Amino acid sequence: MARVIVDVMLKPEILDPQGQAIARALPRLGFAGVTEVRQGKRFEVEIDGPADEAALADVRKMAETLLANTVIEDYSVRVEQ
Amino acid sequence: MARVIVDVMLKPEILDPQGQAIARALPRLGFAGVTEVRQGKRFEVEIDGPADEAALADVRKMAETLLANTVIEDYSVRVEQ
Amino acid sequence: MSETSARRSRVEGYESMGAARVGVVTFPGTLDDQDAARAVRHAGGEAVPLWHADRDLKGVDAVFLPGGFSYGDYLRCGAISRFAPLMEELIPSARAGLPVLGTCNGFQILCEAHLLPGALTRNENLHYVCRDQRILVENATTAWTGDYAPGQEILLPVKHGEGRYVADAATITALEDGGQIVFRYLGGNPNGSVNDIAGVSNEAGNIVGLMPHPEHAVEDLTGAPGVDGRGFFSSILKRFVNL
Amino acid sequence: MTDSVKRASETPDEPQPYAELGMKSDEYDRVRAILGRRPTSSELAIYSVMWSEHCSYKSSKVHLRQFGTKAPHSEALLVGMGENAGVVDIGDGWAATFKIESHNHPSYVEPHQGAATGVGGIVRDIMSMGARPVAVMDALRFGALDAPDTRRVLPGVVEGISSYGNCLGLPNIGGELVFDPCYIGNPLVNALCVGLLRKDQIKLATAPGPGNKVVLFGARTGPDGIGGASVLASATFEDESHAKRPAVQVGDPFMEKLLIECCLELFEADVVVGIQDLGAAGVSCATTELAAKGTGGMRVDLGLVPLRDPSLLPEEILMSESQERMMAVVTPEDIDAFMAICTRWDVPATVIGEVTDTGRLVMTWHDEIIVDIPPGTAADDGPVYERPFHEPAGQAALNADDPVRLTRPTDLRSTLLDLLASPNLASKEWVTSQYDRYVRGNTVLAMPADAGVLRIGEVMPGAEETDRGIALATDGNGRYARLDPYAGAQLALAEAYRNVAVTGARPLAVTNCLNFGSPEDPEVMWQFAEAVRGLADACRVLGVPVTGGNVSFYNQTGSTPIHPTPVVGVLGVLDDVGRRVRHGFTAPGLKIVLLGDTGDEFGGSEWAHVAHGHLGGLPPHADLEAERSLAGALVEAAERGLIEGSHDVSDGGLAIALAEAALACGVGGEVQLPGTDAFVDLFSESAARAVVTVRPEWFDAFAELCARYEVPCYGLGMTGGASLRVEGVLEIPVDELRAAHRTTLPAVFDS
Ligand SMILES: Nc1ncnc2c1ncn2[C@@H]1O[C@H](COP(=O)(O)OP(=O)(O)O)[C@@H](O)[C@H]1O
Ligand SMILES: [Mg+2]
Repeated sequence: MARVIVDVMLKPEILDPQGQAIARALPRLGFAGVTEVRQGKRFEVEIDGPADEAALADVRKMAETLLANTVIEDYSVRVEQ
Repeated sequence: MARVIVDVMLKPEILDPQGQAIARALPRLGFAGVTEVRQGKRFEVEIDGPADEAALADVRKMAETLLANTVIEDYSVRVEQ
Repeated sequence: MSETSARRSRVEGYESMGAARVGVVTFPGTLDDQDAARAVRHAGGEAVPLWHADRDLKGVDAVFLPGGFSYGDYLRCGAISRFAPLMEELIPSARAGLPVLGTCNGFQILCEAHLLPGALTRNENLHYVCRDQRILVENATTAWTGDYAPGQEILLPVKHGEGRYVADAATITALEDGGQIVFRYLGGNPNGSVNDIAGVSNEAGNIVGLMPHPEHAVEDLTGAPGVDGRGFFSSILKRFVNL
Repeated sequence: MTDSVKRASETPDEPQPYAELGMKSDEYDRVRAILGRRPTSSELAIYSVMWSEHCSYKSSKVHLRQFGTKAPHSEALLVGMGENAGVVDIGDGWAATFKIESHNHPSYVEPHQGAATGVGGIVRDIMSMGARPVAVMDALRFGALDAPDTRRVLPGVVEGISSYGNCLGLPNIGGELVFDPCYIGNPLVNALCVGLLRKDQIKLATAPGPGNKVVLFGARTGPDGIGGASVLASATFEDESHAKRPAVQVGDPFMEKLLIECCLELFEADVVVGIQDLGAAGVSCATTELAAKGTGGMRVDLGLVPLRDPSLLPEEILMSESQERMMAVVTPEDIDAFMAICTRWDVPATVIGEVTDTGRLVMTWHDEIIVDIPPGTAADDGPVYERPFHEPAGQAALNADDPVRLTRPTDLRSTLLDLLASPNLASKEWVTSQYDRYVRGNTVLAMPADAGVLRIGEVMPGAEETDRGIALATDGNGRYARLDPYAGAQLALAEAYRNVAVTGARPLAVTNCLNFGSPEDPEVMWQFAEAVRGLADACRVLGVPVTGGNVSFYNQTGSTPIHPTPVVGVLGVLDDVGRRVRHGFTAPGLKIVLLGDTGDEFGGSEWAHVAHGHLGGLPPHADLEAERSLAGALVEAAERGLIEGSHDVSDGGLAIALAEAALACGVGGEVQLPGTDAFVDLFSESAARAVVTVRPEWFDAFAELCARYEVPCYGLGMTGGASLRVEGVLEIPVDELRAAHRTTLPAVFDS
């Protein structure tokens, strides 16, 4: 049993209206000093066995084909400490 | 300039229909051995100054009031390494 | 004769097209399949239901991927559907020239399946939008737009939360130069799409995707005002009659 | 240790947390008397939730009976009150089922999920009748438009309704959006669903036939909405881990969509004997109600319930409000076919028990009996209260404060524009554009028409051909009801009835959602009693029976209740949907006709509210005979094709009706007012009125028809031009009307 985290973020060149809406709202709510916000997705993938290289390769493939759309998104995979 | 990461996940007791739909699809796509998937949000918050205690306290408050809906979500705040 | 009885008699002039068979795909969560099938029948074609889990295109002449929320639109619109067994059949056939139309969720699926370039992302104002939208038909040479005049303006409903078309700059340039921007929004962009793009085609012009819904603009009684969506169905049916 | 029946018998004096579960001590004593022992904690869970106000209607029952006793005779009524939803015959072998339900409190706690699961719940009610859900509507009330609370709650509620309803593929064909400070902290989220079925396919919530299987299908059961159950768990088990259970339910519209398609295939295959949705009170409610209405007994192994969280205890399973679940009763011969259909739609299904003829509902948990009760005692024999009521202390003074004392305007042009831009009359497009009104391709009329209209001929492939259509409208005016709950409820019905009739549809049946403060407050109880009496009396006069509905009490902040808000839905039928009447001014060159008389009636009016913040006097007279005649005339005129466009006259009076009619297609008009006082003519809210447009050549025939129905009929002028002109009073370009109308909501919610 292990937990693998997949983070998916829009590529920097792709407009992120959700992040922008948050960034715009912040000053009104009294938060100063934030220059940018980007919103992405975080997946917690629980796997049966140990998070060995084979399992991670599997999750990476999952991220590449399903969890992220690589036309517009980047992803990263890591084992939760 | 520093980047603070806010991870927001549905509380464990709250239904996560998106995560479930992904988990159900995986075997069909040829991925075995995944017992659960949960989907949450990841925010990258760029701040002006250093990520000191004051700044982190600010981001924590932001998470509490805006980024997470604490009725159904938990959040965690950390500085990106 | 009331409009209701009128709807039963097929659109004049297309009686002879009964032979053309258009497959209409149903995924779990597809919503507009019945509407799409009705529009096909209304134009005089035969609508053939295709089920996502069957690896069988039933020998259809063309395929319509209708709108909806397949798999709840969870994860990303179209992300899970594109792996359906039916898609494993459809993808090579489409690449080989089978005419395929995707509207709304169908467009999203075609992009996810890389049958069309680019991707559809969350509307810029973050709200779902349902409204009657003026559309410019820029390319009237695709399999699905032959019955329109290039430059024709039509009215179709849009209804989506993730219809903002994006692609990298090189792709957009290639699409613009290659005449692959088939439809553009007029009178206000409903979702923030780059260059007001409402729909695109592949290079060969047999695969077309768009966010607006022609199947909801084929009858006077129901749906959007007018019947501007009929051209999609007459275009594809004529193609097969003329073969 | 499991609190089994055996253990309960051995420990009769063990204290139980019935009060924390909202049970009164005499109610608890009654449970002990029924069982002849103390209840187990699971039984206590069942009784506490089944005897709650929400499930048992203990405060409202004695009043609601009037909907039955006073009901007009109706040939159309196939299933009346008491089932999941009423069913009416709409002709050609078709039937319609519809119901409105509240999700007020959850929508305040978590607006998005609260409203979304409200839609999900009412859709399952409609499915459980054997119908295909075909449309939804939503009646919403919030605090003042600019209140911070409204800015928090409204966008979430709208997004919840939008995301859930759109994902199910149910067109949203109408509803209401009203702002009033009385709803701060108590928004009202009432959702309506309508379904269609063939007359011979009605399904009921019943479990007959010993040996038949009880199947739970749909989503797995999780700890949703069981804040209360944790009291039980921790009281009995002193287990800390169960102390924190969410009161919020999260919806999965995709699962619900699969459930809809799955159920329709199950009905088509005819493999369902009885069916019930799981709403409030989940498994407790479904098992007790099915068993009570069937052969009388059921055996259930709770350990077989598929769980999302394996740590759930039986008490929690019984009280869980997890969404997207249904329960069916299936014969042993059909069970394989049933399961195969569920598999095809990816809907998990599990046999959890069996129908018996023992007259007992028996549940086991790991081989121990934890429930053994006569199911009817939980489902039907709950407490009934005759709560005391009396007229509110300030009522007479409120009614005496007549709006005649208010200063009336001289500049009627700016009065019109101010009203048109005021929150309650401004365009609701910011909200309605987030709803899919076209999906399924059968929407004939939707926003901003007075009623939603659907064609029914194409609903189920292969079903009988029909040209018919249905029309639906909901209405309610809390200010009218505050001034006079009896008349207010009648006016709500009258307006919904009129809204259906202006589309050309014949009104057939009524559903209602009664939103009130605390029934323990005798003044609120008086409002409730009066409203129910008024509604029942009005239904009798108008000849439309109440087929179902819902009561929502405790809508109050501290001791201040909301305005009494009965929301009434009316369903009508069009014999030929192609004959429906369009909304507003559809073309130039048509005669503009006002139907009905106008009096000096400003009590509770939009004008008094917007211009003076005033609420006092009496609401407009509810002249039900006049409503009936008006509807009769409208329906016949539509059938004969005599009218081109229509719009009812209500909030804001004739001025607003004309302005909205002009905005519909951007066609202006020129009118001359019939009366002597332009202000009264334009802004009075007298009921039983409508504006229609008629081709000049058909006007005489139309006037003759109106005379026959004794409906007053005034030719006001002609449609056409780019402005609305009231001779000698005002002229406003349609573009200026549009600008005033459209900007109010975006100004608040897009900033
Ligand atoms: N205001 C009302 N008018 C008429 N019938 C009502 C009203 N409120 C509730 N009912 C009826 O009482 C029964 C129980 O209501 P409810 O608990 O809302 O149903 P369900 O269990 O399906 O959610 C239903 O048949 C409903 O139609
Ligand atoms: Mg029910």
